[in-house]
Amino acid sequence: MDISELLLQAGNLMLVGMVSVFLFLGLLVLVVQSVAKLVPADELPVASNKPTTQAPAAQASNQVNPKLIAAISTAVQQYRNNN
Amino acid sequence: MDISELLLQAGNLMLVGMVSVFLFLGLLVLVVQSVAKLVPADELPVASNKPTTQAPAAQASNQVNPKLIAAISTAVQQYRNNN
Amino acid sequence: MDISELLLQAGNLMLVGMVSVFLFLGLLVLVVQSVAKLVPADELPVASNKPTTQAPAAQASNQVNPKLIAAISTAVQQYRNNN
Amino acid sequence: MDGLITLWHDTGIYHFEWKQLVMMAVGALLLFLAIVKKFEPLLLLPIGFGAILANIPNAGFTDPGGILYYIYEIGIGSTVFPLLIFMGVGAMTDFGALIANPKMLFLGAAAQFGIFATLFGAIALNLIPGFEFTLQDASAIAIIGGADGPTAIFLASKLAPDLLGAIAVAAYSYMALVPLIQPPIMRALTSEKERAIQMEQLRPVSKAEKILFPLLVLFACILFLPSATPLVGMFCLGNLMRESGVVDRLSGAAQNEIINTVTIFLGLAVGSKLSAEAFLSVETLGILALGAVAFSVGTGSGVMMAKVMSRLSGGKVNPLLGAAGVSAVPMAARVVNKVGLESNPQNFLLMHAMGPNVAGVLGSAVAAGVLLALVG
Amino acid sequence: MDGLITLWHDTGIYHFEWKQLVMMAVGALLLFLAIVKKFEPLLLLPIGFGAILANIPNAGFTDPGGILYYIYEIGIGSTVFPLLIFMGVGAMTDFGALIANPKMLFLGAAAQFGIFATLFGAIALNLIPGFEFTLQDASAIAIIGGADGPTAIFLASKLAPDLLGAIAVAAYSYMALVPLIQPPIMRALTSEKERAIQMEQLRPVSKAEKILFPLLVLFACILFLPSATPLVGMFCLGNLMRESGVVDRLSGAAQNEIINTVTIFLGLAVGSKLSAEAFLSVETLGILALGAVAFSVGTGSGVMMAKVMSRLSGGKVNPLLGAAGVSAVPMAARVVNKVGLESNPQNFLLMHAMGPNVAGVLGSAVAAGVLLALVG
Amino acid sequence: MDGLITLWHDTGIYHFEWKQLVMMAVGALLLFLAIVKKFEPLLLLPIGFGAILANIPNAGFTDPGGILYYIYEIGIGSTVFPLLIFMGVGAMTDFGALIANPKMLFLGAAAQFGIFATLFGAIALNLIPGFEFTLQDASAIAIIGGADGPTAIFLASKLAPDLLGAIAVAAYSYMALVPLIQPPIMRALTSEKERAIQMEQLRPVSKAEKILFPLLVLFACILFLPSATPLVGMFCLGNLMRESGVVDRLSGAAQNEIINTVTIFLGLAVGSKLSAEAFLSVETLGILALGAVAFSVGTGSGVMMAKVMSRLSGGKVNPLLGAAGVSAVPMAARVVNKVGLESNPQNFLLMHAMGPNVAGVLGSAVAAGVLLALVG
Ligand code: NA
Ligand code: NA
Ligand code: NA
Repeated sequence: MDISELLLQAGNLMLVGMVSVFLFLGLLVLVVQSVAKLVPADELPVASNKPTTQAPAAQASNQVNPKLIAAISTAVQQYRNNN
Repeated sequence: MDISELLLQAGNLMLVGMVSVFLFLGLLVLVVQSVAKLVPADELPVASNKPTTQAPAAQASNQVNPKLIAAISTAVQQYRNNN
Repeated sequence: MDISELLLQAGNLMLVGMVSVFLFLGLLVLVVQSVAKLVPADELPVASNKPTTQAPAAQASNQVNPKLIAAISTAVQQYRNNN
Repeated sequence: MDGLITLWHDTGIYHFEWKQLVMMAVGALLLFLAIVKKFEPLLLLPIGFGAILANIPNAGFTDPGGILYYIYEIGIGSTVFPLLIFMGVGAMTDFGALIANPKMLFLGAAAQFGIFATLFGAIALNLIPGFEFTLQDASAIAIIGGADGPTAIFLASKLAPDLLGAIAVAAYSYMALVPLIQPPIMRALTSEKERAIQMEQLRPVSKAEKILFPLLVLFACILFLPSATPLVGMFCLGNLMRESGVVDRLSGAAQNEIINTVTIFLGLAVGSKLSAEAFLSVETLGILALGAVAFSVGTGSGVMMAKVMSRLSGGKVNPLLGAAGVSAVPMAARVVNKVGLESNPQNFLLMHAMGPNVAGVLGSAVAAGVLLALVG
Repeated sequence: MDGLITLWHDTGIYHFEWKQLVMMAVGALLLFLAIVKKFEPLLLLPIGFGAILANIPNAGFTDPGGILYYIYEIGIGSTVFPLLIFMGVGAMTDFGALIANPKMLFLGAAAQFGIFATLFGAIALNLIPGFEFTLQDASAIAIIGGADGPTAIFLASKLAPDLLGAIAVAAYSYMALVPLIQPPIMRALTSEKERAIQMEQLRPVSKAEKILFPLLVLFACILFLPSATPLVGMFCLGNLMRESGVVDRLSGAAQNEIINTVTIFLGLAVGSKLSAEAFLSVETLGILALGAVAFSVGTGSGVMMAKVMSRLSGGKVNPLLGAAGVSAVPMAARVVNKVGLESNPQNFLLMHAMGPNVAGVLGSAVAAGVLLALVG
Repeated sequence: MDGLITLWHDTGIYHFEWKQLVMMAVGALLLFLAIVKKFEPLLLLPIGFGAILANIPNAGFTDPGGILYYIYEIGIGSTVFPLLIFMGVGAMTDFGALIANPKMLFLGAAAQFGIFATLFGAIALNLIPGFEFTLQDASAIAIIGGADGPTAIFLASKLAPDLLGAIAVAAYSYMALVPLIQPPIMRALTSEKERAIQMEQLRPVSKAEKILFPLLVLFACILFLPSATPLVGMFCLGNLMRESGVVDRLSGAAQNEIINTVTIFLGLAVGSKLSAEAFLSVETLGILALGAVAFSVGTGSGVMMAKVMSRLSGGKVNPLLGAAGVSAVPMAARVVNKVGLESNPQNFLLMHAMGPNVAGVLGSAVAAGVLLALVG
């Protein structure tokens, strides 16, 4: 296959690929928006702006007595040794 | 193989199967009873009426300061993140 | 292969093996000594006389309130049940 | 834009056949039962998801080279996965209540009548045109009455791999339905007075007894029923690791990382057997019907045996305990406790029901061994 | 002392060829980047170590019977390892930010232009003598622009196994370099005022929406792009286990023991493909160059799309968010947050950038599916 | 009731041969040693259990299709399991004490004389009728003197798979017996005054030294002894993951889930090689006798080397440290500490003994590499 033929195919792939990706993710936009309308909200909604569950842990750790943490690490260590 | 032959075999299996299961588990009854007689009891016996080890944990949790639990979950979380 | 031939080979293996092991580990002695000279020490050096990380945990456990340990085991248990 | 046409010819929409859609709906139904109804979610969620993946046209999950193909062949074709699950269940099981009151083993034996009656029923179904169950098929179906998932998957993979998907789904679904299936049968077969019987407190069990128990079970199995030793052996290994107290690292691994990991893959592999050809047949309806029979008969025969033992002991055994003999650990024991409390608010049967409950696990492993030896 | 001579003839020193030494140096460089520079150490440490082991003369790590041979064939030859990683990533991903603001999916789509532009570029490189990339090779190289390791390894193992080592190394290296590659492009394409745009707070997302999301993504994929279902399906399985809340044991296993164990072996297996014959070629230089292009073009196209969306929305979208569309989770989102804070110290974009960030993961899985369907 | 007769013909009782009973008794003995005597329970419990399962007549555990067959072929036939254990041991090993006092490596070297003397002894046993050890057999037996389980299993699986069961059992049993075997030899070869020698405190070791150590060991091994790189490489990978501090997830997986899971399967697989044909032979008696010789000679040669170093250093080295050179980590180091305390209650040798102890692990891996290169 000569190079111009390949380039043509690559260009075609680029076009088809980007169209497919946009169509697919665009479809998902519609789907998610529809679901948001159809599904009732939680009574105690899950806050959407927590990316990870680690955040509260990290926060809490600032308030905790270091001696307590030491005691806990000991316990965790013991726990781990038993497992 | 015609159906009446199969039914006969199934009936036979039922009989043999139930006899075997009763003989085998009945044998285990005798074995366990003998062991109970032969083996000395523990000095501090393991209480047999604890189905799971979670029970005492669940009990204990009622006595525990919630702030402490929060601190501990933090520690466990940190511990887990490091593992 | 007759036995005296085998014994000769075994003797040869013994010699070659011990020479190799000593040369190899001896080389490592030189390498480690050189590294010690070339690499700067840590500002807060890691104490080399701790064989395992369990030691400090074991020590610390003597200073810890048993009630606290109970509370922690509870928390760890809960944590584990959730995982 | 030939590419878009190629993509279109590749889409699911272009290739779907209605049977695959139905199977995906079955998968979605299993997800619904798992997530919303909380029916045995640890198994039904991966099974349902696996069923959906396996029925995607043109995706090749179950063709050689596909991930579900590998998982099935390596894990279930070899019977390794159900045996590892059994090892983990052994490591999680406390036989204390059974050792304290070993006669409860008879309840675990009686409840296996559900298995053998269903075997007979499956063969009898052949009288209806459209059903052609062999003895192997009937045995694999009957084991649903053992109310024990890994045992059912192990036996089905050996005797009737084509029915494995339907059998596993039926087994786990009915285990989840135990709180609905059992109470009416229990109430019908017992009197109010019987249900109110309180049991004596269980004696303490020594560590040595707990360590010896798995070894003696294995030994009896070696002597009298070698065909059950794969199941019973792995179960006893797990239990010995637990009770010996010297290999907590290994016991922990069996109860956690190994069983969790294997559960995901086992579920996906079972789901991969929910193909339209195998599942959308009249036989599946038969399997579902027979599974319900199996649970009901097992419950009933367990309760009847417990009534006999209650008479013989002069009223010291609560007949409800017989229902726990089907296993379905710990669901059946909880059901016994709940029904018992209805008749007598002081009647805490949970600990007593753990005895027949774990006896039922041994009972169905023994029944599986008998079936393997005679029709395998 | 013939033995010592035999040993000498067996030593690495006696057998070394310079190419193997160079490849070991490459392995050592990867270890340096992983340990000292902290470039994606979870992958680059085992990859670097695997590269060293694979190039030891006379040790046979990658010959049949060697441990790296088994790990590669079982884990990557079967595509099982990247799919398990994807399941774990799914179990660790929170789609909340994306569900709250689904238009961010367009940013995840736009950033995939990096992939397709690079595909064209790879074919164009054939104009230079020495390069002979097929469409398969070019597609596997282009997926580096997806900024997603397991997707790149999955596609490369299917389309161009010989290039897998170089492609995986390039993908992880550039992912680690995101904080260096992206900011200049982001600053060049946006004005100070645009970068200072603050976003509205995201709405709360219900549990039901989070559970339905992976199922709907899978369903769309089944209907329109079955070739992407291995990747998307395993990802959605992981996410469903996470969000369903009923199988925390399994979700924990996917996020911890399974992904950690597989990561070690995946890294070693990728490293085992860094053999001198495959890596020391002009093609590797081309791959590294194209990878840099891919990341840059992807960042740029994401930002341009975000500028369009910013205009259309009347300035409610900060164009920096587009850069997060390349995925490289969570690095790219952090970069967006950092660059945003430079222009406006009150401007916390991290949560908003998680939307396009996870959209980018879906986007590159979709792109991989398209490439598999059209050139696979 | 033909069925009952079929079942009877299927029972263990009907099929037992006395040799299988003897092997089950051996398995039970190993369980006893593991559980009651706490001899290396992590290995001896699964080995003993595996030995029992493997010798059940008619159960087929070790036939193709049986679970022990798969576990052995996949895990030990491929040498993958011992190498993964070695990776985990590497991740659990702290080389700090050895880096602080590298001359201790000579003790780890000297103790390997136990291996090579035993090799000679095994060949000499051929003078007795009934023994016909090849050089391969003798090498695999001799490695018992390395006092390192995974090294012994690795070498035996390569050189003498038929002897693997006996060799592994001997290796782990004697490691558990170290507190009985070593002290008399240590006391016989040292004077009270020597045993009372106190050592200087060890210098602090920097993080960089600890990270470089596994890399330099691997590098030396690549240059001079490629045949040892599978063992040494996986060990150094584990240690590098530990010390680098950037991949704690992976290091944790290697030290926990991977090593625990593999230990269960490795033990079962070793046990599956305890078949009557292979184990009930005069050769097994020879292996057990040679193993005791190996440990004793290794201990003695380590102590003698330490006496030489003590003289050369002007009495700064306690000769007891030489006994730790056989490895058997950390048992041998504890024995040194205990014997040292008997002569001088202020003499804490534990930390100092960790140096030769971990040096012994390297030493026996090196010896294994030499044997593989020369007789493999
Ligand atoms: Na049962
Ligand atoms: Na992407
Ligand atoms: Na050693």
